[in-house]
Amino acid sequence: MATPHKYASNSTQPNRLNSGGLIDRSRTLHFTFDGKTYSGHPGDTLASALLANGVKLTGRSFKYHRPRGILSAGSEEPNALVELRSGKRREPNTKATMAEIYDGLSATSQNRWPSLDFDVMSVNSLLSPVFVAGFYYKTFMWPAALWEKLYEPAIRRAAGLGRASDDADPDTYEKATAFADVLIIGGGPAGLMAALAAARTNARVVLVDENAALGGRAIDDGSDIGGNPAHEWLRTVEAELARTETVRILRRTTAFGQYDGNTYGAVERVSDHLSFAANGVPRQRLWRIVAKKVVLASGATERPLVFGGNDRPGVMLAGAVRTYINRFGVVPGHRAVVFTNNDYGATTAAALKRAGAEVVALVDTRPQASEAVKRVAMDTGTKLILSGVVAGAIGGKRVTGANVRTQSGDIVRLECDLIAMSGGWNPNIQLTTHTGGKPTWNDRLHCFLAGTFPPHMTLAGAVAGEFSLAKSLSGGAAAGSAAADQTGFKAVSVIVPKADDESDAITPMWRVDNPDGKAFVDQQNDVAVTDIDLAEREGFRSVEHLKRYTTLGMATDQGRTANVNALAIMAELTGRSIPETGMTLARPPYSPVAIGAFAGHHREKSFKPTRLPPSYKWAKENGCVFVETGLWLRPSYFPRPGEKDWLETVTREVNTVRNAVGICDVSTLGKVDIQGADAAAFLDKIYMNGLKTLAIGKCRYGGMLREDGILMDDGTVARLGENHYFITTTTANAVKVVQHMEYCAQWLWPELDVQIVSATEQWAQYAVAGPKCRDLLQKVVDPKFDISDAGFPYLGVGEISVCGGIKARLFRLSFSGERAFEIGVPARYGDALMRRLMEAGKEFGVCAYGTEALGVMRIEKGHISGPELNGTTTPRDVGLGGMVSTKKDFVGHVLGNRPGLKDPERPALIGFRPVDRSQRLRSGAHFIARDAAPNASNDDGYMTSVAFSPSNGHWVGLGLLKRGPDRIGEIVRAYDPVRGGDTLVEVISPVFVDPEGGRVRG
Amino acid sequence: MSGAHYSIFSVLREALRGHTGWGPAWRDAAPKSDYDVVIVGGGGHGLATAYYLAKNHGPLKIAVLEKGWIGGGNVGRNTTIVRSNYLLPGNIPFYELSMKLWEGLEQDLNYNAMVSQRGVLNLYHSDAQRDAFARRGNAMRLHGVDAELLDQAAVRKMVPFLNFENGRFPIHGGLLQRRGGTVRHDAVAWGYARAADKLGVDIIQNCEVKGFKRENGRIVGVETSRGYIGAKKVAMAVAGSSSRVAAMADLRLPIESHVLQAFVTESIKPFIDGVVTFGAGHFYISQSDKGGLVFGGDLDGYNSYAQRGNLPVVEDVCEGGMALMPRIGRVRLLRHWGGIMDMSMDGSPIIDTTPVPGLYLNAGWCYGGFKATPASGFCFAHLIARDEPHEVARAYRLDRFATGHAIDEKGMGPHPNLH
Amino acid sequence: MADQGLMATSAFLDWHPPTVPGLALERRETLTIASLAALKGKKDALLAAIRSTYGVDLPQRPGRVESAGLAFVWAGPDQWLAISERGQNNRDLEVELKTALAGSASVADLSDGRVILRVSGDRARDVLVKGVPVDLHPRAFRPGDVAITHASHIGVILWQVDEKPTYELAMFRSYADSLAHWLFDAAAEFASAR
Amino acid sequence: MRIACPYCGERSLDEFVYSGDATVKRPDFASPTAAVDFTRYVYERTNPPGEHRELWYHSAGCHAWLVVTRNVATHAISKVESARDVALGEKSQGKDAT
Ligand SMILES: Cc1cc2nc3c(=O)[nH]c(=O)nc-3n(C[C@H](O)[C@H](O)[C@H](O)COP(=O)(O)OP(=O)(O)OC[C@H]3O[C@@H](n4cnc5c(N)ncnc54)[C@H](O)[C@@H]3O)c2cc1C
Ligand SMILES: NC(=O)c1ccc[n+]([C@@H]2O[C@H](COP(=O)([O-])OP(=O)(O)OC[C@H]3O[C@@H](n4cnc5c(N)ncnc54)[C@H](O)[C@@H]3O)[C@@H](O)[C@H]2O)c1
Ligand SMILES: Cc1cc2nc3c(=O)[nH]c(=O)nc-3n(C[C@H](O)[C@H](O)[C@H](O)COP(=O)(O)O)c2cc1C
Ligand SMILES: [Zn+2]
Repeated sequence: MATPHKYASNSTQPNRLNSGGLIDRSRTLHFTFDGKTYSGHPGDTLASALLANGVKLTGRSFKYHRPRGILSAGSEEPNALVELRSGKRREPNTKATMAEIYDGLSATSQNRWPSLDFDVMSVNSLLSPVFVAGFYYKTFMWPAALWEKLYEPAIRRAAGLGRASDDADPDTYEKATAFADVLIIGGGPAGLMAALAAARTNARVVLVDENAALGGRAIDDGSDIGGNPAHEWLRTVEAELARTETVRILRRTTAFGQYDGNTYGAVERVSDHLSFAANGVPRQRLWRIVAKKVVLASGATERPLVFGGNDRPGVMLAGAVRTYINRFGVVPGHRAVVFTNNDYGATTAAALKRAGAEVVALVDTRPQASEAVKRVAMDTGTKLILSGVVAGAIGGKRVTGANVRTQSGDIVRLECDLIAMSGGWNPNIQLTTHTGGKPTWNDRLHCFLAGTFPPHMTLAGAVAGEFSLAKSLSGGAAAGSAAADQTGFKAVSVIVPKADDESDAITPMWRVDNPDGKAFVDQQNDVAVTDIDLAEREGFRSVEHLKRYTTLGMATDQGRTANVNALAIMAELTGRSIPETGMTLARPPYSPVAIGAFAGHHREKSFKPTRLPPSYKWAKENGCVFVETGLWLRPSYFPRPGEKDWLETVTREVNTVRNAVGICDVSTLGKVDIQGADAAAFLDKIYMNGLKTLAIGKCRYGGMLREDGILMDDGTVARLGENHYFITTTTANAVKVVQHMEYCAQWLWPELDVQIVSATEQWAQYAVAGPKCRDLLQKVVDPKFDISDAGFPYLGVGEISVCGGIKARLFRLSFSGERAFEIGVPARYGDALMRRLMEAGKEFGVCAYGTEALGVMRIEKGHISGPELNGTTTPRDVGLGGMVSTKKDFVGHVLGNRPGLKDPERPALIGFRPVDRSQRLRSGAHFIARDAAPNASNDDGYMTSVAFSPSNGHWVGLGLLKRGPDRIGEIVRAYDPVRGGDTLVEVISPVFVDPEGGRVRG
Repeated sequence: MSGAHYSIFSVLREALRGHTGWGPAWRDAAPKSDYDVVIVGGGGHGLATAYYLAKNHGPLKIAVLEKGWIGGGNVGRNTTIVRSNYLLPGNIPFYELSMKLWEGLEQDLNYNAMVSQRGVLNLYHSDAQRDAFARRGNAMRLHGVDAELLDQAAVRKMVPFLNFENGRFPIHGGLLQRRGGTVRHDAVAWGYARAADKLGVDIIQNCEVKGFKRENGRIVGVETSRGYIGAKKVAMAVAGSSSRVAAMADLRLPIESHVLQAFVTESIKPFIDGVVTFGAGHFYISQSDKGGLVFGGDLDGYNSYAQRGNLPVVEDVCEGGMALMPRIGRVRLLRHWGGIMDMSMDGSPIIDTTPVPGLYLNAGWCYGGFKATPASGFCFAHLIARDEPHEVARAYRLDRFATGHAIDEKGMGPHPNLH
Repeated sequence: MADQGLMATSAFLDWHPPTVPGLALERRETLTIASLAALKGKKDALLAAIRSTYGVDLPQRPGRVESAGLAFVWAGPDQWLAISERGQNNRDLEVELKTALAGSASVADLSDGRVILRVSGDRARDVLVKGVPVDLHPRAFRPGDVAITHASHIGVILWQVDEKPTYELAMFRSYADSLAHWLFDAAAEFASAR
Repeated sequence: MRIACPYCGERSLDEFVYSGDATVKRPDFASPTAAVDFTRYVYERTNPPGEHRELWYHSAGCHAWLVVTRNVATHAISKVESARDVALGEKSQGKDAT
């Protein structure tokens, strides 16, 4: 036994011991809490440092605003939640027990006003008889109107704990994937032994622990291992693991979730213990860990005892008291009462004594003293009260005493500033149930153990019910060897060091009868025993109903110190056993994880990758305005100085194309290279129209249906050779179409000889459109190629070369309705070709045009696009009914003939122009017969696309109108209430320019 | 007899005597030998159906059979958004009826379900999306439903904390339904249960239907984990389990069961008033009256009956969140869970009779069925009682796929995981 | 005018790699790349043709073989990428292979569809692990191994060239800048302090 | 969830695209009952609570369509096959039968 500590006289920290613990006393750090400056040491958490400074009041409870202190020393902490840091980095609800201090740390208490010490809202606790579980559901109903106006705003003002930052999180996050033969979760004695055993087999090992320092309870309890203090053993183990390069130790890393396929989510707090993250270093890193085998050594969490005022600052878990003494060199109180129902809790008296604290009494709920308890009482000379309970903790903002009810039933008042309580231990089995494992109740240890869990998991140490240090060490070693062995690494023997085999004897007491004061079960959510009584009375007896009705276990600690006590109490109330009563389901994350970590790099601008078309650089230099289309950034229009708005620019671009020549980057269109002996047969099954007759060197427009008969996509099919086709898709559907083709080729018609290669990115493809297009192209196309109307007629396609032998493809296609070509060159030449064409085109008055002008011109020609291909239209709806083959089998043939899709009443594509030509049209407007009332029953369809048509000098539109084609000449309303529009439009042919289509042929 | 009338007065009265006077919110009923109507499924829809059957079509002997605890299904695990901002004529009137029923629900049930109409805002990020929303908003207006198309400035005013400056997909504006909002999920189940119970409905928990008994084709009762129960009519409202229960009557449905995840953060001081949905990623969010940010995204995308999802979707949703509102970067995710969605082939529900006489079907709610709860119960009750569809639910026929009358709001086609 | 030729430009428009000890990033954009896919029932013929012409066996699993500066990279079932420097005499694998493999494979030019980024050095793995979800540990992934996967939401074909280790990532051209941006961010942690 | 692609090896869920029931077969378009057959094929699903044969596409990988046998109650995957091989197998059997 170590010699008693003295309080460090030289320290400004009244409760700091002058030796012991893993903290570095040689360095002093300064931090503030609620504006007041305190000091601590490296290795401290905010909680340990506050305790060292004698600060007990750290927060206010959620509902009643009761004063609260520090209950625990780990991630199960329900009370000591603070706002850490400030401004952009403000971090609400941070557990003081998990936050490591650094120089300059600032923390603020939350959920109180005006101050932690004097909180106006604490009147709520006077109203606590009213604010019982579920009282919201019973009131605030009259008058209904007042809910949004009065009641709810009031409730929302009171809601919430800390405040989120008002600005974007300035820190960075990243994600990484790790693969391991053996993943070990928990770095306590069990986990460390498992790591050693596995590491020595040369298996790839990853060890994660939530805390900054390893060692777990062996350090917390100041145990001896192999005859030496645990921290010395720890040092040698860490040294060996560090030497083994197949081992990765992740400290400050919580394994928060177990997912399908041996996949674990873990979050590493890379920089949270520093005043700021170094350049390029993330704040946190999300790990996806894929492990062949997993050793879960996550330990156990101590249960509070449920008695009056058990939430007072100064009432603390016994294990936590030991942690503060042994890990942090802090004694949380000077006059302590130890209250326990088990032997392990009792030994806390010894720890306190050793730390120089006075132990007023050891109150044990059990009638006889076990050997362990006797020994403790003896060694420490502590007064032992058997069959006793602490009926109530006395005090307000800190404990000043305990009312102890003895066996005889009379109350003894004991002065104390600390009540160390232990209600037993709950193994941290959460990760065993995330994918459906079921816990089972253990009647000896009186806790839930993992029942069913994934086969790749092994449990070791306290989580496995191996509660003593000795068992944890041996259990860990065995689990580590076994796990490595099962992944094919020959186990080597490890010597398990000697250690205490402490007693884990316990006789549960789930709540103290007639408590003196409010007895809390879930401290953060202010759920008291009386709320559980009420829930039972009102029929919320299922544990899941109990949880939802009282919000028990729903706070930031997920009821890790509350759930088992609560369900045990419910079991008592309903006369059911605990297993019958059951346990609420645990879900990820094991402890809460910052949303930023899940997003990593993919936030704001980097949310999704950005695809840049070949002419991007040139377009940017030329003042182009871009538009997001899917992941692409496409040139939208190219404003020139003096143009007052986009409309003027787009009009100019359109006029240039219609009268001279324009160039548009259409590289984003999907391009698929299709080869094979059965390529033709294959395409025939995919397209609704016949392609068999398509000649080599020719293109044809084609449409694809879904199997339900709805249009999926359209584009062109070019035949480059006997068995070689090259098709285009819309930009939006490029990926979807390739997937569909692969589906047809591999699954529906695997017997066909067809090879599909996506070539979208191979070609920089430019539409060169307008009467002067050939004159321009002539200047880049190598002379040996004849691109005259005769040599290269409309819908022709050819493999040619440009600019002196650079291979290229030329298509005589037109979306604009003008004579036009599409020219493709290998993408690396895309930038240069654009510059060359613009240069060469000067003499013809060439301009570049973007998606806006493209859209105007296709609308003027009545060509369909995205708004018409909206996933609900049939070929017939959009005027392509004639294309659909009636003979062959193709995707969508059969279901396309269902009556609902053939219904002549279906809105069909037609053109529109405003009766008052000066008026603007808007897509999204609905059509109403001229003199019909604007209501649902008169809804005749809607406008899909509109454009200002320079060629017509007014707006034109395409739309889907009931029996549209039969209504040409009719005047209808384009009704657009959400934009205050109601325009009379005339139904006309959807081709507004060159209806005969002479121009494209030239 | 279950609980007294709820009001601030009864609460105060009880406060004086330690709340010892409250009775159970609903009786823990034991199965009787037979009923006029047996409703399978004690979720929102089953309980609402029972309530409206008893209230509007009684007197009837009605039981609701729930395999677990009522409200343990999707009604107890959804993101609580209610709205009637639909596009298609088959849907709008139905969801608007639901909205109207929500608006009077608490007084009707004498239960505060915290129906809170703080608005639902769907953001748009391109001109095409704006026009699609305009089309939808106009359709709503034609049906007498409130809808507003906001430009960017108006959106900024409403939700200034969104990422307007540094977004991958710029926010151009949004479609707003002010009457939309959220409702306290659990309270809906409990409120309907309590109100139905008061009208004599037996709510029977831990009672799983394991088979149907048929006599010359017609359903005459159900086999359950608590024994046989006779019934003149049996009504299915089992959401994610629809295919399983239908299979007991040899029916194959146009439905796949898919998992949808939901997420809640630690409780923080409220700063999000209404509901906001991202139009360029899978992310939508609201803030509960407790302070938790409640958010969600897309389906995991594969058939599942496991009530849990996987990490890729968790990441995808949070990426959406950090794209749209990077101020939540340091807010911690507290819990995430899943529910089993009855995804229909066109994303719209089915409320219809079935080829099996005496068996009625209410299914295909996808992830939109919470908002539908009142109207679903109302119309289903009408169908069960009258054997003809309520007029606002006429389109929800089972045979619409055969006839080509799918109600496909998103235009995704027969791919349930894409709706 | 028409015979002036055209200047090739890089797909990486915003190239500013951090200086990281133990990490070299190199753009490989002077390559000729062709995809080959076996015609139905002609796989053996294809293998034979490649063997006779280039003296290597096409990998039957995700692998990469090289002969005289010409690499064949598995690109899916019965599909490969052939990759080589274009060199002075401007090698064109599409043309070359179309003749060599006539009747056994369909060939398409992808020289520009894909761009290749070389990542090498002691730090390569530490950086790639932040975006590539496959196990690159030497026990799991060796020179000659190939993985078709994604990096930071961007589809890539990735292979290891040598023990240095050197990896190459082939991505669709339009993604080059986004991928580089992610890579620079991922590497920043190891950058030599400025 | 991780799927062992027969070509690429084991990969995470996010590399794949799901496409539903693999047991339904595209009917003969010429059959007199084609309308009903196609309606069933496209719309009706058994959607069993246990083992499920389903189609997945290795979209971020080798572009192979796969037939995955998976328990949808536990997400446990028992088999992954190449869809092409499965389809060819079924077709040849079909031929043998007739
Ligand atoms: C994560 C998530 C988010 C969602 N978000 C929204 C949203 O924001 N807005 C919205 O409108 N909708 C939303 N939904 C959808 C909505 O929750 C559901 O559509 C709706 O709740 C389904 O109706 P229900 O309440 O009756 O279903 P459930 O509550 O699932 O009820 C079905 C009940 O049937 C029981 N049952 C099943 N089989 C049997 C049997 N054999 N015997 C007896 N009982 C049986 C089940 O136990 C269950 O209790 C969401 C769903 C989820 C999962
Ligand atoms: N005798 C008793 O009654 C009793 C009861 C309980 C515990 N104990 C003591 O507890 C110890 C048991 O050793 P052990 O190694 O099994 O447990 P441990 O508590 O010593 O170590 C568990 C470690 O795992 C970490 N952890 C838990 N969940 C995690 C997660 N999801 N991600 C990352 N880290 C996580 C914890 O932070 C802790 O450091 C022994 O010292 C034993 O004496 C004794
Ligand atoms: C709107 C809403 C809000 C929720 N808020 C919380 C919460 O504050 N704390 C919590 O622990 N769980 C919360 N949950 C999640 C539930 O605890 C639970 O996970 C969910 O109802 C599904 O049940 P299950 O996880 O038991 O399957 C919330 C759920 C919903 C639907
Ligand atoms: Zn693959």
